[in-house]
Amino acid sequence: MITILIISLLLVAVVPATNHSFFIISLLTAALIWSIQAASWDLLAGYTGLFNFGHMLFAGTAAYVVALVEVNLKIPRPLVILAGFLAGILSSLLIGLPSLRVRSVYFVLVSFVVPLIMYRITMSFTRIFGGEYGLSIERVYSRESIYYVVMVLAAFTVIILRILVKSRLGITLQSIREDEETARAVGINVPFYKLLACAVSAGFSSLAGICYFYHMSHVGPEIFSIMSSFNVVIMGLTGGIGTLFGSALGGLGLSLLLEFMRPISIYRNITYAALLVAVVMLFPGGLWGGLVSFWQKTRVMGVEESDKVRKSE
Amino acid sequence: MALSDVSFSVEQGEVVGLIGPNGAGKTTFFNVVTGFNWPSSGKIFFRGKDVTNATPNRLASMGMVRTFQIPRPFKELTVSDNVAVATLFNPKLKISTSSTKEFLKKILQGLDLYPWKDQQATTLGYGSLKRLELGRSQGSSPELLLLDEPFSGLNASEIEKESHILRSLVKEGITLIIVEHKLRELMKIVDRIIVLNFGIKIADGAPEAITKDKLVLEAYLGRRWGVNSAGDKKYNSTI
Amino acid sequence: MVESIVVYGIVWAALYALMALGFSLIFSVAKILNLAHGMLIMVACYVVYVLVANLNFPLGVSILAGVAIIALLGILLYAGFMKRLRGSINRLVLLTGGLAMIMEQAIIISVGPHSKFVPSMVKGSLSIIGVEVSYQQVLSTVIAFILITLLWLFLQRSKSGRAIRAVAQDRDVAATLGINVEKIFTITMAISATLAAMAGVLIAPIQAVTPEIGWGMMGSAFAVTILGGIGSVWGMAIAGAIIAYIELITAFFISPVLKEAAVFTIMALTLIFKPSGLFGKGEV
Amino acid sequence: MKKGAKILLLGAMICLMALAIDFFTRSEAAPPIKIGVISEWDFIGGHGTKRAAELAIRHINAGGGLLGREVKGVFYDSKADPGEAKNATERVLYSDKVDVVCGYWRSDLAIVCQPLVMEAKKILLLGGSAAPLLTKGRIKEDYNKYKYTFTAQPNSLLTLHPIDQSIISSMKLGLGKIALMVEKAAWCDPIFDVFSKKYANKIVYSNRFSTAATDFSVEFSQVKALGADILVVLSTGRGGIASVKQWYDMKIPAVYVGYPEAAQDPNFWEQTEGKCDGVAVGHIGGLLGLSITPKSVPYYNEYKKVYGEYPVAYTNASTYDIVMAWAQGVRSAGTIESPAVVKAMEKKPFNYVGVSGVLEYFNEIHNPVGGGWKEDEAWGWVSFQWQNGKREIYWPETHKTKDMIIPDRIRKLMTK
Repeated sequence: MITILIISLLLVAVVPATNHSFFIISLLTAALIWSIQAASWDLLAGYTGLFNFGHMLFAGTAAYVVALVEVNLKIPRPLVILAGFLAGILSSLLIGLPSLRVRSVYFVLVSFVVPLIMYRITMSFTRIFGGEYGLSIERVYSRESIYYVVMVLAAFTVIILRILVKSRLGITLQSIREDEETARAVGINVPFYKLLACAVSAGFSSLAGICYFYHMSHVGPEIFSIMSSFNVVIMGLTGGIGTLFGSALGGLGLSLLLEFMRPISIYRNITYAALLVAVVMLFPGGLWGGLVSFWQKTRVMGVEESDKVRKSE
Repeated sequence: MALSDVSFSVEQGEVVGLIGPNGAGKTTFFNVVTGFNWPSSGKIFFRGKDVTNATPNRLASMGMVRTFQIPRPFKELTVSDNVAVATLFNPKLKISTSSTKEFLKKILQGLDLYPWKDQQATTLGYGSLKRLELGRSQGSSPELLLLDEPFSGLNASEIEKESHILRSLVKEGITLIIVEHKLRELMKIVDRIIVLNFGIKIADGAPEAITKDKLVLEAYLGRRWGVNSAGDKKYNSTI
Repeated sequence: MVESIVVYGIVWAALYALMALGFSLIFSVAKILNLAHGMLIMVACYVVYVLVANLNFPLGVSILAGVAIIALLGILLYAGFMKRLRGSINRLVLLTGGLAMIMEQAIIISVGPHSKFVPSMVKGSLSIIGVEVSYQQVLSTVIAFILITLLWLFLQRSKSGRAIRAVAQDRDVAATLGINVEKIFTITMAISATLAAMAGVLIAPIQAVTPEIGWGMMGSAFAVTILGGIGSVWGMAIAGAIIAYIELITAFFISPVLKEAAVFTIMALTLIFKPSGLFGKGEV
Repeated sequence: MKKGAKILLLGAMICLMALAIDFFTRSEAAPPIKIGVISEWDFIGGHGTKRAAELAIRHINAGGGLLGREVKGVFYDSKADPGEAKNATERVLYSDKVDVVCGYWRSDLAIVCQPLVMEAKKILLLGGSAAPLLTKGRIKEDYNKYKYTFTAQPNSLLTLHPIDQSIISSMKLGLGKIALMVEKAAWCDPIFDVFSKKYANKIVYSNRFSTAATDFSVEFSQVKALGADILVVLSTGRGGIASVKQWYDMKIPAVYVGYPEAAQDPNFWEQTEGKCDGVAVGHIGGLLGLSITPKSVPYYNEYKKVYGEYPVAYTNASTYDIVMAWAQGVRSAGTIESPAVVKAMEKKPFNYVGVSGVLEYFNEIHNPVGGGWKEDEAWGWVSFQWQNGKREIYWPETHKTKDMIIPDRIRKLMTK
């Protein structure tokens, strides 16, 4: 909690420190948006056990709805944002309902496919969605204001999710992740809670998506592409799955790293891919997860000792 | 394994043992009653309500709870959380944390798991896991508790602990239906035994009566008894 | 009109099935969702291209060489990377995805993004029930079907084929029967890669090859596998046919634009209502 | 709080990283004039933009640089992703402090990044993106904001013209039943509408196909069944080569014209193994190895010498020309101050001799005009037809090398 505040303060400090360099500001804005995506993804993957490979579906839907309204109708912006937000939550059904029927690798497949359908639709119906041009508007908010909003949203997201997973909801979701049968045996309404988790995750994700739209003043089919959803997973997993902080930091760190690697030009993408492979191979729980599991291991060892003692009695 | 003809009723506060050779349909019976499988025909009544097609979570909230033969704890969760999950969905508890905490504490102490309440379930020994399984079922303060082989895989001392706990449950007025192979231990707690074979109820009565019942003896005990006593000898020798 | 739908349906059915077979094989046996499969197809095309165009090998030799190289690459990827992560599905997906990106970038850096081609093995065309088809398409189709049959025979009759099926059914039981599971996985990967390479050299003459084509090919393999369900060779072939005909019929009756959307929708529906696929034996 | 401390550490690291990026990449606008070149390296178009910009910069420096200063290129990959492009653009603008931004082949990226460059009041040299919105739309609406945008590539509405020429010429050959197959892409929509209206009574078949399509068997057999003899295809996607091969294999008795972008490739003849004989497509004339201007052939050959292959995508010419044109503008303005350069480039006559043609002036929406092309025509663009292995220009008259013909193969099919 405190630490988030401190991080936020540091992030605030960045702005004057770089005397309002637009480059740094929008870079961090994008990075923070990604970190929100990663964190909200973690609620599904890390806590509910739904390893969602189509996470940007939520953000994309929200962004497109907001864009469509902005372009076509003249209604007060809060309503626009609300519309996008609700649309995003609604879209969570596209992932949630399948998750009730299919598990493990089959769920992975579904979550892959759904955004691709949206991609095709946005590409094909050019009159409505602008096809490959996407939908764009003139900038409505200054870079700084968006940056601060996103920063608050990011802190808010991590804190709220943190509270949620510590609450009864958190335990419930984790017990579903661990063993659905037993979860039902102790009286958990599994379908309801799965859908709820999807909706919550989608909620934060779509808020981030809406911010992304105003940050870019544009949304295009790319948001539904395999790569963008894949990126969220990469960030979440690199940071550390099942540890909201970790995934969020993963999102932040990787986006910055990617920008940092720009000078190596043509070798940038391949290096990024190689890094991904390395992390997946070497750190099952991600970098942050690595730290956490290290602490737990130390704790568990002590525990096993006492366990032995107890048995011998 | 199909159930063809099994019909009996259990009174409040009764302790019923359900026995039968492997594949007699005991587990199937459990699954059907607790709503994990739904019966093709026949009806299930609980407290006068027809619950034939109710989902497990609804039954649990009504007070009909089961355990699994092999303990299935939520591995990543702590011991107390494992029970807490159940209490969360226990309609009889209002979500005033203090009372819930008390309730939790009572259960864990009853199982003497309290000292390890903050450990991950995975770090417990098998005996403790069995008790945790019981504890989780108590978490939803059940009225009817269906226990799937509570004694299996336990050594004599652990069995003692377990049956002691069961007795205390009985004192609380909870109705028990127990599937068990270890007849010796079973006899000590049940006041009635039902024998299944090939999905058919072949006997139903007081323990002593059952042990004398011809049908049962040839269908089941005849073979089983020896093995079991041999097993006991083995246990004795180990202690 | 209808004739052409029928004829071209067969052609694409064969090619789709071939694209999917390797993918589904490794998926069903080792539970590896190999996102790099399409890239293997793509790399095969580029290897053949380089051998033919830059080193002026004869076509036949280059194709054999290409297939061999890809098979080796497959084994390498398995032994080097996938082996270590087997069992954790999600991380495998990420891993293979990363490997796919690496392959794509490697080709872009070394050869460039321009579209390359594999010369067709036979020239000219013939008319089947009034539909003009090039010999290349006929040849590709025939070879594809031969390969499918061979694979089926291999899995049904041969010793290692039976072993592969056993492992696919239940790894542990297979192991207790004295089957060297590791060896089987490696063999399977080699076969899978070989099929990918063959798909590449058979499709390349019909289409152009660009580095990003791998993703598209993977998509097709994806669709067919999901529809057909894992663990059935002929299921694959039939699913390939279904996909092909869905595309053609959508193109004819509704609109060519919605081809992909139609296929994706079918995929999603299959996954939701019959996750194990139409002919799948694996349960969810 | 141990954990907290660690998190704190990480947070601090991230901020440091951000600062470090800023620090490492920040540099005062020093003697060399900097051009930020942002394009999609993994795609033929963006790849061409990058190479052409490299060559242009090389030539400028070979000619003693600009205003006695060396010109330096800063090359970034946009990964064909708007977000990436935005980051790259703001990086060149605010930390590399470039004097001019160049690039963007994909229109969505240009649409996102144009306003950023305009806000910074820097010149934007569009490498290949031809979305009308960028010029016809934005410059017209808000001239003062967007006047810094220049391009040597006519907007996609104007590229309709060379395509239309291919239809007109085939009609001159006595053909008259049009089958119109247009890729489902935003840039095609207006063209599709125009053609559907203009040739309403001539079109016997028309549809839109997806950019990912690789099989056209159904469409073509419909074309054949309906007896169309002019097959007009607009395709920038993977479909190009596949469609031409299928058109040949299925013995479609119609001339293949329009805009199958793949057919611009100098290796297209080999790629299709001669099946593309008779295919007509629009392209920038300067990249055909024909002498459109004195610069065309030397550029064509030098490109081969430097990169080992002949230029493929039109961006190879449009990017080179716009950068060189900008250089000429800077020279005549005597400064790199954007407003002055804009004035200099808007001066009529501007008379820049480029690879694609002579650019007499930029019109009010900064589309290039001149060298025999009228205002409503696609400057620098020609229509050529593949005739036994060679690319023969049949339009415009001024650069004509051969007439458009119906290849004997197709003639036979038609008479059959």
